[in-house]
Amino acid sequence: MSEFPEHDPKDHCLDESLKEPTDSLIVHATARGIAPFILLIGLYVFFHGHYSPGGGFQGGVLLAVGFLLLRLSLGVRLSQIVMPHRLTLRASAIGALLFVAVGLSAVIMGGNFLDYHLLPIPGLAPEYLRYFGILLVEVGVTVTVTFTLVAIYDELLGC
Amino acid sequence: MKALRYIVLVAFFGVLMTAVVKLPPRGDVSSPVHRRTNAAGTPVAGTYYIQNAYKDAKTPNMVTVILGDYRSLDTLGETIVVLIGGIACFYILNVRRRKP
Amino acid sequence: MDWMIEFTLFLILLTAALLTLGVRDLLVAVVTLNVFSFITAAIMVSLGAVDVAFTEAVVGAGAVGLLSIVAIRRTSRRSQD
Amino acid sequence: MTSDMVYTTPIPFLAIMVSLIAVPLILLSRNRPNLREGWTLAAALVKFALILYLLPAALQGRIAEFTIIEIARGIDLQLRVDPMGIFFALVASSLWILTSFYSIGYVRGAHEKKQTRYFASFAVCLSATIGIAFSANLLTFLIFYEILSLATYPLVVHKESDEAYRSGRMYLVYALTAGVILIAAVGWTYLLAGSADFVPGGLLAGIIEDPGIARALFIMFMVGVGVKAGIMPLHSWLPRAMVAPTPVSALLHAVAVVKSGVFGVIRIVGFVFGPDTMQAFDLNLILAVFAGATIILASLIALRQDNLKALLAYSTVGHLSYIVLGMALLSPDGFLGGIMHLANHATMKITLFFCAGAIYVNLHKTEISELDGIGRTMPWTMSMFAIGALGLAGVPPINGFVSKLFLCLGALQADQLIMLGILLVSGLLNAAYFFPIIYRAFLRKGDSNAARFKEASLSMVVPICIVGVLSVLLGFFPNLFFHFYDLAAAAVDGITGITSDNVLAGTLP
Amino acid sequence: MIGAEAPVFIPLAFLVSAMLALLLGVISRPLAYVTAIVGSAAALFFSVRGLQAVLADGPISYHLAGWMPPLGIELYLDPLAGFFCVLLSGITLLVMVYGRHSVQHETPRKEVPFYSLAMFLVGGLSGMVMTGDLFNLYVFLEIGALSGYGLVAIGDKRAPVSAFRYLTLGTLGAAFFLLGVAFIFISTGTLNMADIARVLLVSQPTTPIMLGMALIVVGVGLKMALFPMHAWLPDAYTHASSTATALIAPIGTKVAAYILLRVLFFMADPEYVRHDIHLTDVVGYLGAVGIIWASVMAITQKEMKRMLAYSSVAQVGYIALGIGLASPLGFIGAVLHVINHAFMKACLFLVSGSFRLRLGHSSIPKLDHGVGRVLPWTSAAFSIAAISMIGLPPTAGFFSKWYLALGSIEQSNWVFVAVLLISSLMNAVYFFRILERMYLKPRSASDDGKEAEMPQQAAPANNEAPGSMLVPTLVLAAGVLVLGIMNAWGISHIIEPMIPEGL
Amino acid sequence: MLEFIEGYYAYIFLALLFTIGLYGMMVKRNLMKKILGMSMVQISTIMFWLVSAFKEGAGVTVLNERIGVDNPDLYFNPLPHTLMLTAIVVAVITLGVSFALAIAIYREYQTLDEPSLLERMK
Repeated sequence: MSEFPEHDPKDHCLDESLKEPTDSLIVHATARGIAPFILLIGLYVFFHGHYSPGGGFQGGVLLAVGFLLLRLSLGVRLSQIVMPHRLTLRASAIGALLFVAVGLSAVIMGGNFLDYHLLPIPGLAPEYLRYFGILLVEVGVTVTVTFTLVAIYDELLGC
Repeated sequence: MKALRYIVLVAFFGVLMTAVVKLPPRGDVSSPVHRRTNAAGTPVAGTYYIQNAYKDAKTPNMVTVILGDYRSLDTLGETIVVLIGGIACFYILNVRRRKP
Repeated sequence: MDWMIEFTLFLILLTAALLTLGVRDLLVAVVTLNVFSFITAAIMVSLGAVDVAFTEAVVGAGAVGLLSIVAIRRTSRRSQD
Repeated sequence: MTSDMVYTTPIPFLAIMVSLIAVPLILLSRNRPNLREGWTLAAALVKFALILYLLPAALQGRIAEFTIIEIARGIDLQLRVDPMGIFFALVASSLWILTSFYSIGYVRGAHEKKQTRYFASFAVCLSATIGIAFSANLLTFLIFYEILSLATYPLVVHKESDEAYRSGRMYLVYALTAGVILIAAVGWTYLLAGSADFVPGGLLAGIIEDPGIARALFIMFMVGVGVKAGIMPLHSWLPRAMVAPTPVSALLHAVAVVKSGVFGVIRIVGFVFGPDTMQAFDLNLILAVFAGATIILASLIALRQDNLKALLAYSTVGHLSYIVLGMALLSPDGFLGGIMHLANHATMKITLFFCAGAIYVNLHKTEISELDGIGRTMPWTMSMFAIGALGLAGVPPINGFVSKLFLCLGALQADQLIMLGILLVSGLLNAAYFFPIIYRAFLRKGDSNAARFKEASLSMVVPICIVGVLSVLLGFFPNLFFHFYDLAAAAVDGITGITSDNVLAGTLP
Repeated sequence: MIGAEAPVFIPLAFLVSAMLALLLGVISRPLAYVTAIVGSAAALFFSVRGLQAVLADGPISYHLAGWMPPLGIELYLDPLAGFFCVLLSGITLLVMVYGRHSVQHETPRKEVPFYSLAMFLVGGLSGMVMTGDLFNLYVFLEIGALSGYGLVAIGDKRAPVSAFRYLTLGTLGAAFFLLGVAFIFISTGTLNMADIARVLLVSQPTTPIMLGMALIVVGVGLKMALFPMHAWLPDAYTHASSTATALIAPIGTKVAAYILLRVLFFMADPEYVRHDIHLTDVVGYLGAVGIIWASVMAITQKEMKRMLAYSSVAQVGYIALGIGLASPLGFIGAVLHVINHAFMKACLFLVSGSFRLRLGHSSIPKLDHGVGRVLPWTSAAFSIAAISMIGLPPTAGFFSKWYLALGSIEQSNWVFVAVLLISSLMNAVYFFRILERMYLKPRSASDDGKEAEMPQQAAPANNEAPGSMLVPTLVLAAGVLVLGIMNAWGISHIIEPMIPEGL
Repeated sequence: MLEFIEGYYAYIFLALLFTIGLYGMMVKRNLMKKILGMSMVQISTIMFWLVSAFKEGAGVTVLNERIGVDNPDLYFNPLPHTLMLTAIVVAVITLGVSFALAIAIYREYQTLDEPSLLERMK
């Protein structure tokens, strides 16, 4: 990673080297090998946020880093199959909308915005409604963070 | 001009120092932030969260409860900030490539 | 004497900060910033803010590292000061 | 003032709005000159009728009021038709009719461009002037005063020559500077008195105790209104503004703008400070010194002018200060004379400007030295010019004599012999700068080419004759048609608290 | 019902429409425009309902997630905030309607992210107006700021550079703000503004609190471009696209000014701010210096947008001056000027956008009287707004200056009076320069057309801006007049009840 | 003296770090350096909050069954932690946007150094 050639400034789009799968066997192997684990850790961090440090944002960043490692190793073109960059921003908007929707459903049930104990899930005590409310909200956060970070990476890379 | 900048920096540091040494020292348990009620008699949020987070949401990690429930509007804002960052990058950088 | 470890970490932190601003090679600067982030995370752990430390570690090493390297790759490595 | 003397009626508001409503109509009919000027005339006539309708009640001592809206906290945008206000409104609106007729002749004769803009601005100016006349408080006054400043600007730069731009800019600089100083003065007054209403006898009477504050405030006010009133160090925009078309000069210098300034002086001396406060802090001396100096200096400068309109401008500067001097005397007759001169000077000076315009349109002459023998070419015009000139010099029986007489009596009443001297000397100076013109026009022989009879168009000559004759008639019968004398006397009553009977017994000729 | 929920629905209407614009923009680009308009209209509706409710029943305190204020976040809607939201959403609606042609013309192919960012910007600002929690304020501040950086970055060639400067200074401002909040939080133990006010009343002011207030003032001052901290503003406004400028200029800095008012007079005790730490004096004199300096700069500018940008700095100075007076009249003047200036500047920037669309430039030396002919209505709107900027009655601008002048005279602060008067004249210099060109300067030697004699031959064709651009401009111009005439109503119903007790 | 150092060194170092970041923003002329300085300013502010949350002898903010919640002094104050999570996110995103701007500038002017940038902008 450390040796970047000074590239031609007129080349506005991405470097060809990142478009195709990487030549370096080490990068290829480590990145492709580690990426699934990072994704898994990301999911763990997200779901375990209620009991230990972690939560939506951290999980989201880890997931994004996992996808970005795939981008690095597979090259931009191939990794589109895993995560097409046309979708990223829209998916993150959907994540934020999910957050708002959770909040608004409480309003519809007659409470204040984001008041989880009024969520329309039957058969749960208010404390557990809050528990799941937080979880739902964190899903939204995770989706947004994951996809946005990938989107920012894509944009910075210029493809 | 350059000298002026350094003067500003040093002066700023000096001003910060005068106030910083009047703060409650690091780790002071009796700092206003850690009390149960503040000077005006209203409950201090941090202490309330410690004592009631589990009761209110059955979640042991207090930070998660605060993030997701007590101060969820901040988290919504945070999410939106993230989204805005993505859109802004898209807006700034996504131009049609000029043909050489 | 926990605080003495933290004190030392702070000293390293400041050194890293000055180094980051001082070097002329931006790639080195960015990598130093990652080091800076890690020390920050360590201090945060020492201050008991594990959640924040975790976030800072993930963000500083993962997100910011990747983004800044890409940014430098798209621009220039060299800096005049 | 008892409450049964006050009644509410929207007529003053309508009188203001008439010409404003005419503005869009004028703009819309820009391609049909006859219709456009029809609107102007209709608005002028309706406005005059509305004001005339208010006259009988005002003569009975009843005061019409109309509150439009609360324009700022504690201050209403309020109109009040007191004798002083209706006096000025009558002068302005009656002369607007004549100016409109004359303008039509003038702009068509001189092929002025942008006639639509010209008539529209004119209408706005008149609205603002009537607004100034009917203002019930300082803020209302200020608002209309600023509108007047703005609306006059397009008229000043009408010629669109470089000189016109320079004059326009100078006018704006003077007017806006004065405007902002006036804002500060009004604000200060409001804070001191807790109100901004014009009160006969003085809003600030008994409120100010510190002479420093009184003087500072008074000077701010005088700078504010003094620019339009042409008091001497602030007058220099006025001769420069002569590049405007002549009817504009007539309106500016005889009716709307300068008289608004003088009217402001009257309002401030009589209704804001009041004679007692003026006396107590020697404010009248400040005013008298400047006014006296202006009268003499302006006359002296006028003596050296060759351009007819410049001469008239300096003459205007001098005569405005007559009115200001009348205020500064603080004696009942002084007030009376000053207020009367407001109307009298208007008729005379508008005559002179109309004549100058007629000469320009007809013969394209602007310099006095070119006027040899013109009396034979344009007999009607020049006769009227002579009447106006003699009136300004104070020759009886023209109305200028009446007001000057009252001013002199006022000076005697106030024991200001220096002022009396100034008035007399300036009368002589007036004669000195007008006589050469009359001499050239009637007694010298011009070049044969111009000697043929060639009077200006009818729509110009008729208004000239009307104002000229009016000047003479008002000299004989100050109360003719509009009861100017009664109104002025009633206004003086309000200011000084002396009933008109006392004044009448002592001084009526 | 809707009135009581208004505090949260107003920002949500903007934010949700921003997200929806992003999603619906996929289907077709014009849909993003429609979404933005619907979102602003909804926000306007909620604002009006909220204002009605507030005027009828008193302030609404909306507890997010149902937690009581010191524990949870509070959105606080009082008459002033309600009116501000109406203003905000109204201007946004107008600018959005206006944006259709201008955005297509100036930032082609980027409509979707543009409308999305614009909605986010206003959502953040409306949240700032209502929030009662200092940290939440920071979050909304960053929402507004980040979308602002994005919006400013696209325009002409230099736009990214100016946006970069805006970003660094804006982020620095936010950091100062956050540090100041930290000082106050550590000293008082609470983040709720009303709660802080209560604590500050009973406790002795300490150095950290003083520094905290000062840092907040510096941070907010950077956002509102208070005099020595305005470096980002002229470039940012000049190089951004017209619609973006028209959206940011009227409300961006104004909301920051509003926050300054809130923090200085509602969160802290005015007496304390004025006498113990002289913060208001500093703000006031900075404002006074800024007015004069920025007016001088504005006079020297040749590009209309840049001139308007400098004039914005000067107008922010007026607001700061009103804050510096720290008296009821100063408060009225400052708030009124915030409102008035929003209308005037929006109108002026919209006009400059129309010029760019129809004339292809907005450079002052190139204007001639053809402009008054080609764009008669736009020029008329410009004239009204310009006259208001100068401060001539009966336009809105006069009345804010009137109250500011009253306040200055009341305190015998003749420096401020002189600054107000002189700056009015300077405003006149730079606006009359344009007016004169627009209406009077002949197009060329041949075209001195005698209008009445030969109508429409020499005169250039009337090529007025499209209706979607013209109508908002005219509405704003009319608003300037209405605000001027109706100001007493607004003051007695909205501003006066809000004057904090200590003033 | 040692007590004073123990109580205040964190604040003092952070004030110093803030100033260093400010130095980077004000004095350094490379845009990327300015961004790095900006990042330091943000981090120092965030740490400032965290120091205020520290309590001597307390534990992490996850409920510990053995400790219970009767004595709040046994947990760090979770409020600043939460707030700073948000602040960190904001800082990262700001960083991302500033990188994007830097790239846009570089694309237009082929430099990130302020002196040559100003020269090329003329």
